Amino acid sequence: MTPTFTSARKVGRLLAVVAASIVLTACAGDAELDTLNDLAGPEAQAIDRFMNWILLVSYVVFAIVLGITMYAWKNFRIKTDEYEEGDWPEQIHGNTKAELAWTAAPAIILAIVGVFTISLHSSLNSADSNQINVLVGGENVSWEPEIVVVGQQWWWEYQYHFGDVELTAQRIENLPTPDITTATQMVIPVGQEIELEITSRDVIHSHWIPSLNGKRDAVPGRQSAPWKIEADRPGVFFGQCTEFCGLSHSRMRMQVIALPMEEFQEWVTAQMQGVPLEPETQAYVEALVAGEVPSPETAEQRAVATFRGKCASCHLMEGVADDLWSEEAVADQLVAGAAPNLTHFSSRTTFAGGIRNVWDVETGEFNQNDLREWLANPADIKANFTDPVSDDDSRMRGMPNLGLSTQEIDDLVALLEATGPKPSMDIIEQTGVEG
Amino acid sequence: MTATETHVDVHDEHDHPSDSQYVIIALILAALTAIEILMFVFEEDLPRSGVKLGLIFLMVVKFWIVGAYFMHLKFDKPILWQLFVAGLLLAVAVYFIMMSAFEFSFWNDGFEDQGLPGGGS
Amino acid sequence: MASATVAVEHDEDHGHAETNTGISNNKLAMWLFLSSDCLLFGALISSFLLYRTNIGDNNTGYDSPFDVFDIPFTSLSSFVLLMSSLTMVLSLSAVNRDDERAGRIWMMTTAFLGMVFIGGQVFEFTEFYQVYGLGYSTNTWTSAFYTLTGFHGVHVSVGILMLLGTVFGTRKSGLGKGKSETVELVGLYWHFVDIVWVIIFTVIYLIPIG
Amino acid sequence: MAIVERPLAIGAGDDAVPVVDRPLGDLTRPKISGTWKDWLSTVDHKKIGIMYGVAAMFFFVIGGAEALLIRIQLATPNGTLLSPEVYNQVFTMHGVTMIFLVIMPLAAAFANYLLPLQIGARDVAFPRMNALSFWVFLFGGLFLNSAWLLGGGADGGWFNYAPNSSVTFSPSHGIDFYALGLQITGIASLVSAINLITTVLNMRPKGMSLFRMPVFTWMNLVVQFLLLFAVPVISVALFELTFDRLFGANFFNTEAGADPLLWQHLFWIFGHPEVYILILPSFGIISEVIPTFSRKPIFGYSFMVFSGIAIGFMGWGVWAHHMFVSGIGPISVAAFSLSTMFIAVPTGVKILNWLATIWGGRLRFTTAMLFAVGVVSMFTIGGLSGVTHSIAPADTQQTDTYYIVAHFHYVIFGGALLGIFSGFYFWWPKMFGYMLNERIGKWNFWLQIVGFNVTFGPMHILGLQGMSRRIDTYDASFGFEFWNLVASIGSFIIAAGIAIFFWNISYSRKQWKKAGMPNPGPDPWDARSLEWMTASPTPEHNFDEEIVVESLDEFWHRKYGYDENNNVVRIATAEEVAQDGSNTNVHLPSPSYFPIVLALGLPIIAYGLIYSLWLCIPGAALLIYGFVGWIFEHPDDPNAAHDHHDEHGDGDEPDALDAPADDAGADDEAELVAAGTETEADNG
Ligand code: HEA
Ligand code: HEA
Ligand code: CUA
Ligand SMILES: [Cu+2]
Repeated sequence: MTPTFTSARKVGRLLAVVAASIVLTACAGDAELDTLNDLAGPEAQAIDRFMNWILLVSYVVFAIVLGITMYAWKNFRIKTDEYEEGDWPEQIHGNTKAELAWTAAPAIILAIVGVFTISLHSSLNSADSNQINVLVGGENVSWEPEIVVVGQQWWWEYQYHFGDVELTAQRIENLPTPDITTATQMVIPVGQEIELEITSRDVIHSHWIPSLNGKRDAVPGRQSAPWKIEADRPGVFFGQCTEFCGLSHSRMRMQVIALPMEEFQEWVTAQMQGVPLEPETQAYVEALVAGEVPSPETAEQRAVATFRGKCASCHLMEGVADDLWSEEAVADQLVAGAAPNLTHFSSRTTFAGGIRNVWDVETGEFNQNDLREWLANPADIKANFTDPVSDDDSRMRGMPNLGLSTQEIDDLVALLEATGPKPSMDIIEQTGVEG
Repeated sequence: MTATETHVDVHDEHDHPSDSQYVIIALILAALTAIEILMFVFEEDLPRSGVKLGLIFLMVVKFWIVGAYFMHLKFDKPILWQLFVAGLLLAVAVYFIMMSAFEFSFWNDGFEDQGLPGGGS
Repeated sequence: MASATVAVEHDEDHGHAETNTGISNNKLAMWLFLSSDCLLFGALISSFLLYRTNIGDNNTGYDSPFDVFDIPFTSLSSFVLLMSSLTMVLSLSAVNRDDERAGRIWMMTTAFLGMVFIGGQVFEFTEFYQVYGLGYSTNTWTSAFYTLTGFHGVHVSVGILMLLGTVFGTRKSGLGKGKSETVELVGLYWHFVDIVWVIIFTVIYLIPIG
Repeated sequence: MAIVERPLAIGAGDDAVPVVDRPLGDLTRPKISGTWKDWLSTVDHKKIGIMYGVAAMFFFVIGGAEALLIRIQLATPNGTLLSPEVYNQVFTMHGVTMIFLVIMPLAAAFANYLLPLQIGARDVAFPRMNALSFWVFLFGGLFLNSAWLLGGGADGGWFNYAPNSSVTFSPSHGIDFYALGLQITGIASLVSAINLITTVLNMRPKGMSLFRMPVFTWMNLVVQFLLLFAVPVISVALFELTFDRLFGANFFNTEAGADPLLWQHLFWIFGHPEVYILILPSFGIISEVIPTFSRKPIFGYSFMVFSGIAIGFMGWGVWAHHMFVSGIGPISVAAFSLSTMFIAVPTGVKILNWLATIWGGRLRFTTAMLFAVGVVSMFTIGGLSGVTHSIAPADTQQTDTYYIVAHFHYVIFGGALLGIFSGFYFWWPKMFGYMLNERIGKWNFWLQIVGFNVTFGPMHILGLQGMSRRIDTYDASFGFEFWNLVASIGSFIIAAGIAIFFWNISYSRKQWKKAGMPNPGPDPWDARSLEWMTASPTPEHNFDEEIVVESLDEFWHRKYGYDENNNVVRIATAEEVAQDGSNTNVHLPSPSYFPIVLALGLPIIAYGLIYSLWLCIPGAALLIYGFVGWIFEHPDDPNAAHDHHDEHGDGDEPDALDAPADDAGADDEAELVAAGTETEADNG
């Protein structure tokens, strides 16, 4: 056996190992953001199928380049340290035919690739006009599924406008009040193509649910061509903000929950309702709104008082502090001008930009610990920027430490748990995050 | 032909316009400017695109006159002309594409009504 | 294999070694710089065009830049700048003739016309600020406008300094034929600044919006 | 400073000549002192090239240390070494440092050192401006990094998208340092581009037509044109950013209705040509190395040249491929997707021509050759992943993931940096007069290439598994931990490889001293181009006499000819052909302090803009002082010029006012004129 043969075999073995490990990991199914496996969106699948062809072409081209190099290494290499006087190969200066050939070959390959690229590109950028019927507040509304996606530091808001609302090319501040506003989790019906109107309230973010479709930037002051997603099966699909957006960019995550149509309808119905407060709390709220100052008696009343005092200038919780909340009020507090709508907080399963569980994945209990930690000091869980922007601009970027007492935190945790409705255990398990 | 064989004298004075020719060129430039301003004044009475194209045309002509005569590009070594035009054309092309990208960024013209960037002009 | 030694001839008039292109290093460098500057002004002009219609933001009360432009005035200063190119070229022509006196006079005239132009720009800026309340940070339009015209103004000012520097710096050594290249280079720069204004004047002041 | 010593020019009789102090006084004409001080005032393109290299390697260690911090942080899920705040600064400064302060200046180092030599010139067209470029670059780089000591570096990512770069979202001064620092280094690049283009176009000796220039020279010429046109674009972007941040302009203020995509367009119009600015010098280097160690001429010389020009040209029409998901609209996306793909064609021509060059050659795998061949295959991987990005629909899945990080490290590390290392090993004897140890060199190579693949190979997988870039941690549930650990291990293998390189430098030098400093001779590799036709290390005046060029690969053709069977036969040895560097009758441009003084003004002004406008006054004063001094200082010291044979033949007493006395406008354009009479360096 010649030495060169062994070294060639070594190289071969090495390559085999590398190839094997690539294949192995490509099959690892536990990667929640994987763009190669378990894709649920027709768009993502189309991209993946195309990518497979492209990768194949790339492997072939690389194999040719490496092959020629290896062959030359094996056959044309001199073994001595120095050249021997007079040992010269034929001096070839070039060959026009060869040049033309290897100019034309890649050009032709790329032209073919280009044709398929454009066709895939236009199919990804064209929307079909499917209509579905949703029951909204007892009324049957025909809805061309369309969701407004708003990024801000460092969480996502999803707005549902049912009925015939013109959303395209509207700036976020010009949109009417949505029927449903939720945060961090987007719920969609299965098998429907959903148009996403993606924009931002502060810096550029990027919305990405890998197993459904590619990403699209959320650019403030701009809303471009809609981007669509579709899930071909029920399930939970993870996402991550992918445009660098400052301090907690890595902790700006989101999930899409795809539900069969009936469950989606149930979800819509539940979201259209207010917070299920106890009757005496409701009375208490009414009194407060009327301008009286009754003192809170129950825990829930105390929680309402705290919420109105400390949270309501940013967060909306319908039926609790609507009178205190206004877009202008939030804009005075926060650079982004929005904080998550908490009306149905506990109907969601993650919070803090999708990095903590609302419900314990194992026990199904309300995850009080994390919520307490968050309320005590949000920055412990997710890096924030709660100093005022500057001397003459006191707005903040993120949720500040409100200096809540233990009692206040307990009360608020209970109130938040009551917001409901609690999602199914199945969803809780599937959406569970580490953290 | 190798580059070193192209030794030609740096200047060839005779090709330059004379002073009186310079004055005439300047008068032409002044006249063109006057036409521009007239076009602006009577903008309302003329077709919009005609005004735009006309102004751009006059601009290019003025540019060319100053470049060719005052900056001697017409009489100098072609390489100077080539170098300058390289930068100029590159700038025009690149920024034209960039501005078009702003125009094309929306499906419909909804933004125009709102006076947003990219919708204008 | 001895390599040949070549005596390098010198062009006495210009004091330069011969170059491959037949163009002196300085002149070539100046042209390279000018072609690079095209990209600079291109970027500034495009930035302005992007915000061209945004003058109405921040409640200034104007819908269109043409509400604030004083076209007759700007036309006049454009004309002044255009004519300064003529005086510049006459100066070069005089220097080439070894007519030092005329060279200096024309050059000073050029500098003077440049200063008139700058004066006009200062007047326009003050007008915008004081009469119309358009400050640098008022809206995107003002930022883009002041930046673009400001950059041009800085170029003109540098040109004026170059002109004055040449006039006064050569008091001892004279401004004769031997300085013809210096004058030519200053002139190239000056004409370039002029043609940039040709573009700015048309694109910003004259071409109608919409 | 009254030391009377010989100026730079190497005179025949070495009597000390009294030097009259210049009327300007404080800064007398610097004299050769034989100490480190010479480096401050040198205008020698070779010394400047070496300084570029040293400075860049210094920044490389900084940028590399930042990379290692990133890798330690990401080695395991939920890393806690760096806080998110610090992490953001670290990766931003890593990217900025590596691109602007490492690869670009390393390329400038080679360009400065080699361009004049390869075309057979005495120096660059404007030696003092060359020194200015270097000092401006160095001070700009130090200024940029000084942010670490003054409240933290920039934290917006290297492309620093608006509006995240505004004061509202990044209130620390980091981004001010970024904007002003890059502005300063941009000035350096622009000045140097003008200088080098003029040099190549104007200063070739007889017979050296453009198509007899080595491919390295050609590639660098293309690069300088790219810089010439790309730098002003980012300058405008940075000006706008600076004005926004410091003076309340609204270019990127979305609350005032600005469009954040303006920044992206301007940045990438610069940014994409920039990536070819990074890679083409390296393509040039390996185009010199591969033929030498294959004993064949470069295959398809003219195709090599034209494909390089084509890459440079096409590079201007593809920038929006960085913005496929920014919402620039489907039409633009389609157009840019197609235009991007076709850059693979001229690049492929290059790859295949290198392969054709080694085909049938006599390959000698020296370290330089190993690195060069490494570039061919590693760059291909990066180029091919680039093509997968250019497919816009696919890029919506890939962009801003580690798949992109893998792409650009493969092209930059596997292409640009490996090529530069190839250049180090190849030209080291020419630059320093001793050879780097080959055995250690091979260790260097193998560690680097293995470490590189172990580090960045897995990033392809990570990216396709969905790992976003610029995240300071990730959860274990994402399945990223295995490959991240592998990548982190790999990065330390790279570090070991590079440490070995540094060790090789000092080890080889010691060996060489111990062995009584045998000179490697003018031509240790049996190479082909003119720089090998003079002594090693290159004498100060480069060539004793002008070389008249008759063909491409002139030096090789002087050594070898063909017999009747078309076999190569030696007709002369390198020593016979090469010049020995003994000509002492060469007049060289004299050193000057003004470039460094002028350059020093810039960072001071920049600090002033950030902290207190008052500080701008001393900064501007220094600038003006340097400027005026520059103008009044004749580029050639008259006292040096006249005590021996004067090659100018024009015996004119240089008058200080000879140079056009434009004023202290302190703008680049004025400097061009100021450099007025600096042309005499070329009459070798
Ligand atoms: C040295 C630097 C360098 C070089 C040379 C390249 C070369 C190329 N790059 Fe790369 N690129 C970067 C540096 C570089 N890039 C950087 C730094 C970024 C990221 C910036 C950031 O976001 O931070 C980036 C990002 C980047 C993107 C954006 C990705 C994204 O953010 O979404 C794209 C998209 O199209 C792209 C494409 C290409 C292409 C098509 C080439 C081509 O030039 C490659 C051509 C070469 C080959 C194809 C191989 C050889 C060819 C053959 C053997 C012929 C046969 C081939 C075929 C038939 C296909 N690059
Ligand atoms: C010229 C370009 C260049 C080079 C050479 C490198 C080199 C390296 N880069 Fe690069 N990198 C970029 C350009 C470059 N990078 C850019 C532009 C970005 C994007 C930034 C952004 O997103 O804004 C980036 C981002 C980037 C990331 C992604 C960060 C993120 O998105 O969160 C990572 C992660 O692993 C990384 C790793 C590395 C490593 C391990 C090396 C190694 O190859 C480094 C090896 C070098 C050394 C290790 C130094 C020398 C070693 C010694 C002298 C030994 C002794 C010294 C010590 C041990 C201190 N880089
Ligand atoms: Cu939001 Cu990244
Ligand atoms: Cu690019």
